[in-house]
Amino acid sequence: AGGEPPPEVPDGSPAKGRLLLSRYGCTSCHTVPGVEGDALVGPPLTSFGRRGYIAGELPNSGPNLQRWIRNPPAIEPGTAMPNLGVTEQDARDIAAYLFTLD
Amino acid sequence: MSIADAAGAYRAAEEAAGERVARHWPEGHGLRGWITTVDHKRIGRRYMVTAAVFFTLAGIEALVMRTQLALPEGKVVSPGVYDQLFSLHGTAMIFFFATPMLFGFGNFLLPLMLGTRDMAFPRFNAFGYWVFAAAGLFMFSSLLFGVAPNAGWFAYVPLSGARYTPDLNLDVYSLGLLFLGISTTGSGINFIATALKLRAPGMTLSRVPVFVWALVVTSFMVVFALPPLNLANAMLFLDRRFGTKFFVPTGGGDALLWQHLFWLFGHPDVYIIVLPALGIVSAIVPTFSRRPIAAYPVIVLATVATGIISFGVWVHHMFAVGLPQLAMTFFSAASIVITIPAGIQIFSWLGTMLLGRVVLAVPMLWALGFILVFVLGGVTGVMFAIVPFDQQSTDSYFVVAHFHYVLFGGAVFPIIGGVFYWWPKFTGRTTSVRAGLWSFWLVFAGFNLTFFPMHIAGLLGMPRRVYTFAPGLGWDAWNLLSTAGAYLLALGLLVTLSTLLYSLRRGAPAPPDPWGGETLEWATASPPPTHDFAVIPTVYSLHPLWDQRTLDSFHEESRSPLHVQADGHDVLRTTELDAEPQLGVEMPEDTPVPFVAAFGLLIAFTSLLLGGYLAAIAGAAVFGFSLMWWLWPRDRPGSSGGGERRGEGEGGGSAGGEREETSA
Amino acid sequence: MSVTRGQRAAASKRRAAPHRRVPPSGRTPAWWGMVMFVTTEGMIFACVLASYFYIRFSTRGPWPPGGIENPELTKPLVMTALLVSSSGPMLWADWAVRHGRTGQLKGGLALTLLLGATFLGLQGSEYMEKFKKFSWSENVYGSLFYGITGFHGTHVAVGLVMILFTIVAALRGKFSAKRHERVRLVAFYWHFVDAVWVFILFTIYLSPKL
Amino acid sequence: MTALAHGDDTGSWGWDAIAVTAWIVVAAGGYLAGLRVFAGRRPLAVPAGRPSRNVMRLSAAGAKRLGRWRVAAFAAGLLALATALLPPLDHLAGERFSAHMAQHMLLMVMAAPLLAAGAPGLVLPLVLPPRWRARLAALRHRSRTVLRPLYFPVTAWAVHSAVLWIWHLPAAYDLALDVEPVHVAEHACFLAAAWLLWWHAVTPTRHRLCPPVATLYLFVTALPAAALGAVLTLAPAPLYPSQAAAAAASGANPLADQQLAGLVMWMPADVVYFAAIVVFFLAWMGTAERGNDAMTLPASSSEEAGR
Amino acid sequence: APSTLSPAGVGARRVAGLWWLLFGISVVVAVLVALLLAWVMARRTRAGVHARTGSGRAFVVTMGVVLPAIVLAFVYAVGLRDLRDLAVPRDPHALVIEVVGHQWWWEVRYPASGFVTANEIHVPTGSTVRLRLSTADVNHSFWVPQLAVKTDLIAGRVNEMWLRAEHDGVYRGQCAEYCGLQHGHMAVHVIAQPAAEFASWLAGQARPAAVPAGGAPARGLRVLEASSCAACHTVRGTRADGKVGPDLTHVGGRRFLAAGAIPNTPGYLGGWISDSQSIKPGNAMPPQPLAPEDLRSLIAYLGTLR
Repeated sequence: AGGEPPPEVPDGSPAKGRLLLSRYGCTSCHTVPGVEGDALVGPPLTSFGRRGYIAGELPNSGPNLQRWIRNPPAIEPGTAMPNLGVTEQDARDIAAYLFTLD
Repeated sequence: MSIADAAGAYRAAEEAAGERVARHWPEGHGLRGWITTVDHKRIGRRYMVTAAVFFTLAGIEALVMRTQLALPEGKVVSPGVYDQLFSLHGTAMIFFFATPMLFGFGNFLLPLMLGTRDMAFPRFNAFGYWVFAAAGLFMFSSLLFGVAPNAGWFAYVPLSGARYTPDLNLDVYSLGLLFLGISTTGSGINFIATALKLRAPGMTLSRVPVFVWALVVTSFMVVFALPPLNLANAMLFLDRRFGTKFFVPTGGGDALLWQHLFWLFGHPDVYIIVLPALGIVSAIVPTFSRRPIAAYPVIVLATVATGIISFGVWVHHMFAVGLPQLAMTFFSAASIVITIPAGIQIFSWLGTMLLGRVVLAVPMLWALGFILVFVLGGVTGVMFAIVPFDQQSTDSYFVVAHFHYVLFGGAVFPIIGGVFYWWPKFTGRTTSVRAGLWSFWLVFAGFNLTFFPMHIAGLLGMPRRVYTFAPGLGWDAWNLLSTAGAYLLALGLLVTLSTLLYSLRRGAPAPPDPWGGETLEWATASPPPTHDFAVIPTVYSLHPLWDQRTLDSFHEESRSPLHVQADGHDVLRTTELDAEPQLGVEMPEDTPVPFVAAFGLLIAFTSLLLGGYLAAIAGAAVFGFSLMWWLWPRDRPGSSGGGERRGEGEGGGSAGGEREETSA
Repeated sequence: MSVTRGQRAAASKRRAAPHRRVPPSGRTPAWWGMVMFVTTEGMIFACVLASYFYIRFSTRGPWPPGGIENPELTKPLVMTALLVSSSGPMLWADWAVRHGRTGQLKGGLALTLLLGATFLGLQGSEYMEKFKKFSWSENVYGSLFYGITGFHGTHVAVGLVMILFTIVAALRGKFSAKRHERVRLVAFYWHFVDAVWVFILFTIYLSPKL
Repeated sequence: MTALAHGDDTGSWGWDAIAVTAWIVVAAGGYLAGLRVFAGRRPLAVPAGRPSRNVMRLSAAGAKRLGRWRVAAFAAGLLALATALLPPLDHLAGERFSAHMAQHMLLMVMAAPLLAAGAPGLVLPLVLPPRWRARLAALRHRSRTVLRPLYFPVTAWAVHSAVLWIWHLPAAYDLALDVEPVHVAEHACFLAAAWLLWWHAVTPTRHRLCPPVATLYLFVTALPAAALGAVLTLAPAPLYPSQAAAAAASGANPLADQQLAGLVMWMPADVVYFAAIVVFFLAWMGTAERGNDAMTLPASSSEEAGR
Repeated sequence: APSTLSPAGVGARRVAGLWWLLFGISVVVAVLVALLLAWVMARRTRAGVHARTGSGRAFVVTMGVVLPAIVLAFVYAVGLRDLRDLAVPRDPHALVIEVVGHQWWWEVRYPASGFVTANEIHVPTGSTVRLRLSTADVNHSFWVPQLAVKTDLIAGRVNEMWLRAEHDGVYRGQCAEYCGLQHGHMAVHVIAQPAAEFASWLAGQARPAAVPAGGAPARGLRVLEASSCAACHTVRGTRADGKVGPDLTHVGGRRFLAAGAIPNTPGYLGGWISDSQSIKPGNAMPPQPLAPEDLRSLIAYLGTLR
């Protein structure tokens, strides 16, 4: 995955986001292209940059994605995705990486 | 008439007696000839080709394994498949490649080196091949059904018991090895009988080529070492299938008993593999050093001693299982002692070369590469013999590095060198020197690049038999190097293979003796005719073809019926120790019975595997009845009377020189 | 069993005149084949008996374990007498065929066959008794008992088939004073099976009492 | 026959030790006397007219004829016998399993081969008066059919293995420890079986096995012996109650003592067998290089053939 | 890296020294042979060279028997000394830890303190610890390369070994005997701590699990007791008393989950509970279909178990 941030998240670092995906354990539920793991608990995050909605709830934009990553139950109370305590900067980097997937 | 060289000897003998003898040694053609042949040369070549196929398959398995291990957290194969891959790779390389390949060399070369016309039991020889092929089919086809052995090549209980591996995987393992054991034991017995009874007159035991000594010692080791393995596998099968408790601790059995029985076989087995390979080196080095091997009695003694000591070191594979320290000191000492025969052989070759005039032909390059690589593998073996170091490094990649250095370096290098050396004899063609050089250097580089980093990975704490590893433990780079090396090695082997195949199609025809060798096989055509020797020479020394008396005997003995044996499909029998000629023995003709018997066994083992015990009994019955058909005493034409087979020296004696019946 | 120095000395004397031909003597390849085959079989028996002792000496508590009582001796001793004595007629048959007496050859073989078959029958009846007390999946002692005696019984059965084969061939007049190698090899195998039984008797039946 | 017994607990030289010494002295004397006769079979070139009565010189001549190393071997064998059966080791053997096994090993792989190499069967009968010797020969001739199995190496191997294993079963072993005559019988069995075994390998008569066969023979002998050693070494608990009690009483760890004993059974025997194999083999192979003189090395110009 | 060449324990240090000795000897032998080979290739292949017919026996016996025998006798003696020094010490006061291997995780018991944990072994730095090794199923092997040589866990037997860490630190080890599908994911971590820290750790582990006050963790505790977790896992102080899987009483305080397969973060924990089979295929814990809300509260609860 590339070095420069995608337009949706101009100040995030995709390279760092890729590492963070495995550090927070996202890959234990999601299959993420470019990161090890093939779990299917949550939806696969393939081609995420071209998705319309996040979790069927929010329009897929940079800020929305960061909100979702930082606290999913706040957006969709019944979701199985837990609040993983992702910091603001980390959420930005993760979102940046996810938007490079298309 | 004085004969100048081996080619002259061959020509003189053919002129004198070729036609008379060839009449009785017809060659079978077509499919029928292919199935019924008992010619040791065809069977030997067949062994080698089949073993090479298994080598390729097992090597491709290794490539898949290396690809999986190239990067951390690899996802090329699932853990279940990886386990089957490394288990089948080890099992196949040890049992279905190394031993049969070297037995193929033995089959082809033993009668030629001894100056006779066939193995002692030609039909048994064919049977051994068919059993080997069937067992290989049995074992490898399991991979297609996903039930290949998956508990490693030594299949420790309880993991290999029915409780932890309920599927057929280990039934395939135990039955496949029992099946193969029939072939290996049979070949060993055949080599022993041949080497004891069918040597050319005058070839006393102290004039036997080192390669033959190696093969005979190996055969004795097979006879003594295979029983523990067969027993262990039979017990494992009974435990798994019929609920016996040999290895089940809760039933009073002992999980370590398996390890003792397996390694009581397993350690002698690694020398069963390496001794014939060292024998090949002992055949190549003198030829290209232009002098006899240095310290022949000592190297023969070293071979015998290796065989004997190897039965006393098995516990060095079990230094970490918690045995009494005293026992470990003993096995440590024995493992150290066994390096001395190895050192003797190394320095015997080095001495030969230092005193000789070395010709760096392609086979010699492989021998030189072998010496370096084998010493590197040997010294790590000596490290393991020191108990504390072994306890630290056992079951790590350091062990994997050791045994690939001694197995690939110690067995495959000589095998490839031997193929290049005897290729003219096997096929009647010569190989390209430049391609041979490419092949050697590619394999040499690829080999070291593959297996040297494994030492380091092992020292860095990487255990073996892991299907993947976590990043960041310092193992990534070494594994990547190994994988790159494995591909380079595969490329080198591909070049080797294509060199040989090209030679088979386009190579120049080979003379009888392209290298100026010292042993009798070079005094035959390339490839030898069905009867090998038209005149059986008399041997006066260790290096018959460098000895004027033996060269002359090819011509002189052509008047002696004893040495020509032209009255039938006969070979000459001599005494065990001093090779005094005794009498002619009639050899069996081509027959399909070995094929049928092996097929019956295949049915029996497959049915046992699948639980069809009635069909298994039926298969065993096919085997039994074909054996009876085989062994039924037949009156051969000419054996009822008038079969006097003695030299011109004596008239009628009371102890008549009748022909002998052969039993196998 | 082996070549002694006497023959060697004679041979070295003969070597002085390289072209003198000697009458045939010594062993045949088939003899060596049978010897090596018997060696490897003997090695299997050695390993299985060693496994028995290994298990026995590493078992804590009584042996046989699990409340199985010591094997009683009367029937095994009768079986031993039968099997060991069956080597006698076999020797007789071997001697007879070497002297061209094929009638006695058949008699000796038939007697051996009878004794061996009786042995197997007794072993079967012993199994029937034992099986009421313990099976091979009971514990490791059961596995060893049935495993070892069964393995030997299989060898006896194979030996009987070989003898039967030889009898049929003898009835067809295949053997004579000059052609009898198969008889000698079968006899060799049979003596081996007998000798192994003595070791098994000692291991399975006697050693628990020692 | 208490000659082969262990010493009692008094620690002094008891009657048994004296008896052992006496037997050894008698054997040595008989052997020397036999050597004298052995030398006398062929008239020696003595200085003219001076019949010598020098016993030692005649014995030395006999030794030369028999082979000096054989005489030395017999002497060493008697020494090994003495070491095994006389107090320092004999006392320790009562307490330590390992010492007891050392005693057995001395008997079986030191004393037996050395004594057998001394060929006393050839030498000792010469001491007897000629009439007795003739009677002995006649007896041996008459019993030859009965004794023939003794000349099969297989017999020696089977007897040796059986003796070794039977005496090491717990009941038999403890019985030997408790009852002195049984113990003597045990040692006699060991010595006799091993003697018969080695006789095949080292006898000067025509029955000696040729070296390749002897190699195989010693190898198959080593297997059951090593297996017994392995079983003892690897057993997880003491096997012999009274031996363990004695060891514990003397302050040793019974299990460690048993492991050491197993090793003592295992290793020295294997070393001796292996050394014997090497010696036989080299002596036999020494003749191998005689053929090298008549060799024409391949011409140096065959370099082209090589490349 | 868990390297045998950066030892941090007494046993491993001895063996590392032994390795350098063996390595030196091996280099000498290999270089000697390589030099002889080079000599042959350089000097014995020229045009003017003639083969000589001597037997060469003296050379072979000297180089192949005499010199190696001397070197090997020396090496053997050194090895014996190290072997004797590495024997299990008979120190009655040493801390005894029982390690039970399972497919594919380590059960760790502190008999003196009477608690059970998993996959992480805490030891006091500088003092000798005896490990009593046994297995619940197949053979495994306990190997922490930086601390001590490995010892196998053999079915039906109990083996002993000892280790003494010289410095504080976390030392990774791994099962070194092939034990089935997930043999590659059977790591163990030994954590060497100063004695005081170790004592407080012991005390903390001996306590039962804390009861959460309310909120998501309290609900998580109810989920744990009501669902199948309780059938396999023990959490001391709750109704969960299963014996199939690792003890979870203080799982929140561990560094890794599932024998080193994944880090112990809420994300990984959630993924592990939902579908451990995609993380460690073939392990004995089945996927747990839980309601989303239950899963989240369970993660929260397990996170509080420190």
